[in-house]
Amino acid sequence: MRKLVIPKYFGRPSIGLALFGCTNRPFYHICVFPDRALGRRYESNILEQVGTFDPLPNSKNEKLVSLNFGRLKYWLGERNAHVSVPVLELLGLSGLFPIHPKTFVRARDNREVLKAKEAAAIEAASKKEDEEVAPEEQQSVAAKV
Amino acid sequence: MLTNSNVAFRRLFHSSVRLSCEGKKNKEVKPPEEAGWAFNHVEKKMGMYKPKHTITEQLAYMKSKAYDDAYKGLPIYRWVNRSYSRRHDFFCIDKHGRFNLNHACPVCRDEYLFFDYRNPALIEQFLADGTDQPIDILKSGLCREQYAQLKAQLLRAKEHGTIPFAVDFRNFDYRQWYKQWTDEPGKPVERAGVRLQDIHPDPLVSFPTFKNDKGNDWDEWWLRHDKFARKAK
Amino acid sequence: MLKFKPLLKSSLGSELRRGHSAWVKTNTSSSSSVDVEQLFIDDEVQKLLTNLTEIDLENKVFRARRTTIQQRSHFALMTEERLEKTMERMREEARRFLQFVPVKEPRTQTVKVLSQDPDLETFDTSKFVFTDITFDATDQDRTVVVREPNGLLRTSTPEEHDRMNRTYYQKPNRPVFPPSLFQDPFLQDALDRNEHEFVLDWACWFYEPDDPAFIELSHKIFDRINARRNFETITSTRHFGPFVFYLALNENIPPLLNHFGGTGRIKECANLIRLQKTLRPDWRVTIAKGDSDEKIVKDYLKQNNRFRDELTDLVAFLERGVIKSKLQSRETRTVATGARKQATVNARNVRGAEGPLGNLSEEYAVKVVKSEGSEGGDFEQRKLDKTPQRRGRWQRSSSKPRNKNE
Amino acid sequence: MLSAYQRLNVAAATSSASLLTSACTSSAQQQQRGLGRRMPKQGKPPILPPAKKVLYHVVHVPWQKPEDVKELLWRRHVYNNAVTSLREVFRAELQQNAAIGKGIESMKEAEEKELEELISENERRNKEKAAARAAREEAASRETKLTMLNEIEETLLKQKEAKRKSEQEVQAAIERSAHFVTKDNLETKVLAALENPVVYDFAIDKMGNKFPNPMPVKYQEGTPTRQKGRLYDETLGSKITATVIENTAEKSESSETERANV
Repeated sequence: MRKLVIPKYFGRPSIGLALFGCTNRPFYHICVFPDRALGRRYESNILEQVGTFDPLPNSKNEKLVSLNFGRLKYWLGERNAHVSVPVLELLGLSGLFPIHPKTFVRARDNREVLKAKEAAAIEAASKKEDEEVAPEEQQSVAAKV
Repeated sequence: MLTNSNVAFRRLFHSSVRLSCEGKKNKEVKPPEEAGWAFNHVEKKMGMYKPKHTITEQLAYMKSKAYDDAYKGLPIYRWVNRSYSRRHDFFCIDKHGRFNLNHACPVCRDEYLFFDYRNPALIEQFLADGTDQPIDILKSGLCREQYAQLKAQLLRAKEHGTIPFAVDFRNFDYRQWYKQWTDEPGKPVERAGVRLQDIHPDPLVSFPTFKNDKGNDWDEWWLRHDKFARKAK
Repeated sequence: MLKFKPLLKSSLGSELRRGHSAWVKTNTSSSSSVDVEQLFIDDEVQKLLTNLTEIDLENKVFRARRTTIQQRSHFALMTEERLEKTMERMREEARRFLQFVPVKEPRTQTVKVLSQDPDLETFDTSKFVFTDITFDATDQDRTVVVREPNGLLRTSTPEEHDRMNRTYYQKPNRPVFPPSLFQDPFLQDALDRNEHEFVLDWACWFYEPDDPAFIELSHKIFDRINARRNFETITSTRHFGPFVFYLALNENIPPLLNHFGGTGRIKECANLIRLQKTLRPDWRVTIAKGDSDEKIVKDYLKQNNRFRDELTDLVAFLERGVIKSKLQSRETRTVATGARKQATVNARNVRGAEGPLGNLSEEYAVKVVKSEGSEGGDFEQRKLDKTPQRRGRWQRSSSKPRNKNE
Repeated sequence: MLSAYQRLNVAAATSSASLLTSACTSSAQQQQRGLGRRMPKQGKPPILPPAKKVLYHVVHVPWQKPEDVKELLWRRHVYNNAVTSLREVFRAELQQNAAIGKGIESMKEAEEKELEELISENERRNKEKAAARAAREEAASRETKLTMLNEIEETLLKQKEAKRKSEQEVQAAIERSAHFVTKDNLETKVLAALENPVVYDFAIDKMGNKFPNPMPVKYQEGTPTRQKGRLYDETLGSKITATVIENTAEKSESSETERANV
């Protein structure tokens, strides 16, 4: 059963991404929730909004993130708020925090995928050359015969 | 309506027929200037396609005599037939380009007219004079689609500079830009913010602020007249 | 992948250019480092620039512009001296409207690299732009940081910085991406329509004064005004100060001198030469303290007769006191207004097109009837019997003619 | 999505509220409420328990590679230490700011101080304005008093003037009325009038010459006279010319006499 709770003073505040926007157009607010247990999807239990994150890149291939560093420091330092992983990654990328391990892992995985794709592409290219070479050989063989 | 005799000798044909003949590549289609502006016999256009024309044709058409005869220099929305019951959320043309109704809005019914930022004259007809805001949709008699086009093309025209408008006056505080500058900036100035009662405090002409004539329609008796007239009916 | 390589390299280039300000285009003889901002704030220069900007209330400062809300026009009957006092108040108000746009060096395009994380390579396909929205950060000192896909964390370029400001702190008429009016095909169209003031107003509202794009755009417009010689589009506006400053700094004031000379304003010519002298102290022309305007201009002409062919109107005015035709255009405007007052219809053109009937006079025979009384009828008669079968345009029965297309 | 949760929470709030208020609701309803499955409102879709697909869906997380685990272990430790130390740094920074006076509380105090200043400055300006207004009003009232006094004097003068004039008129009227006919001197007046009757029966022309038209006396005293002619035979015209000639003659003599004795 959900406990009767006054969001302002309950437990350890947590900073997370609250999904706004609509279908096919996600838009995240980085905001402070009273506690992880209460979940972050309930709009009216957001304590404060400390930033926004637009996951879709704009025409200049940029993902925009805005962070209210003053208030963020207050919640992190004073109120010792818990921070969710995506927000930690964002803070890592912004330089306030060190880079989050998960970002390293993702970067390495992306590199591997890219490498694999390139390798596949090279093979495909080489295979295509073989086919072109093969028919010529057959023609030359036919011509010889 | 082109009634005077010099129109007679021009080639009169149905505009949609012109559309079909465009399909046949062999017949060379003369530009409207020589061929003469299409003259639309069709009273009831329901179900017919609205022909497509280019912006250059529209510009030439708006300068042509046919346009002047049809609209006599008045803005287009003055010729809207107000006897039809006009809701503001009707669409003249459906998504396939066919007319939905017979009494189309002034822009849809005229085949050459469509809102475009390269033709500011047409957009300016629909602006409240002295401002860059479009007039009310009911007053303009436009359908919802054309009204949206009007607003969109107005914004594009502003962005491309074909319709100049009053940009707000930017008050610079020089101390913010130059370290050595010390003296205070003057009172911030606002575009169209100079009021006559500040410049010319004439005791005879009193502008009591609490009774300033903002928003009241003391000289628009017809608004009040309509209300009573309607009540009387 | 590293799109940014050139920019870092150019940062070195701009170092060299640092000494040489962006406002000084031609590396003239005195290409020494000129502190443009310092020069602009100098009292002497500010006074000269304000004197050079004439105040034209009706056509320029308070001309009819499109506002967002319709405003009622207020009328007041005044006595003559009251009118003079009001005009003085308007002039004082106009002086505040003619506040100059600050002349600033463009911000450096170099970016500071904050941190390099090679093993963050390709962590994401697109850049991340971080903006600080702490409430007490103003537009200028807000920190905007960009994380490249290759893991490089750097500060933002001026263009990005301003774009983020425009995104997160919106103002009316300030969209995120620069409007296409500031690019060329449309810019040239607007300038052909003599809307220089509108374009410059919007540019100084949209960009920051020290934004490289703004400075480059304003220089482009100034050059075109100077090339086309249509100075009246920019006189008595807030951009005339920077325009004259730009000309004087680059030492191509002859066209403007010619313009002032043509309209017979020697004081402005002298001020212009004094301005160039203050901006370029090592300029050959010597100006003594108590010189009269006339003398300064004559000295200038004597020493720089290589500009003689450009200064024809000035020379004409000095020698023969001839006011150039440019003034005529203003006079024609006044004449036009004056003409409207006289009667346009007289015996000669009463029958023709300029007469009362206008273009109707071709369709109908116009007979001038002296007395109001009996003959009035036959005039009507003649009009009717000439076109019995078709009723005249005015007698059309339905107030709304059948539309061409219905 | 959100609306579903809102409905759940609203349910929780209402249920808790109703729990508190209506203790004696029927046991069935309570039981139902206990299960958390409330009957949906009329015409609304029923509230269903989470679907089996969602309920029994098991997320199979792929095993991490062992070298990843090792590397992530030390990265995670380094990271967590860094984060805790950073929190410490932030806390210290906030305290320092608070100490220097840049913190939130100091900002609040600064705002209050500024507010007081503004209010006091406003009051000062109001006082000044009030003083100036009082001075202006006092001067204005003095001025109006003066003008009123002047006006009073003027009106008094005018009244005196009018009184004097009207007195004169009265005097004149009294003098004139000395020889009015009153009750007591009625008889004498009548007799006097009978003695010297004033005859108004005359015509007058522009020049002011009078042309009397006397009735024949004999006729008045009762003995009818012989009719010498018809009454209307007389026309003033003939008489007029005669008397006019006489008068002009007399006038010319008098003017000569005047001219003579001047």
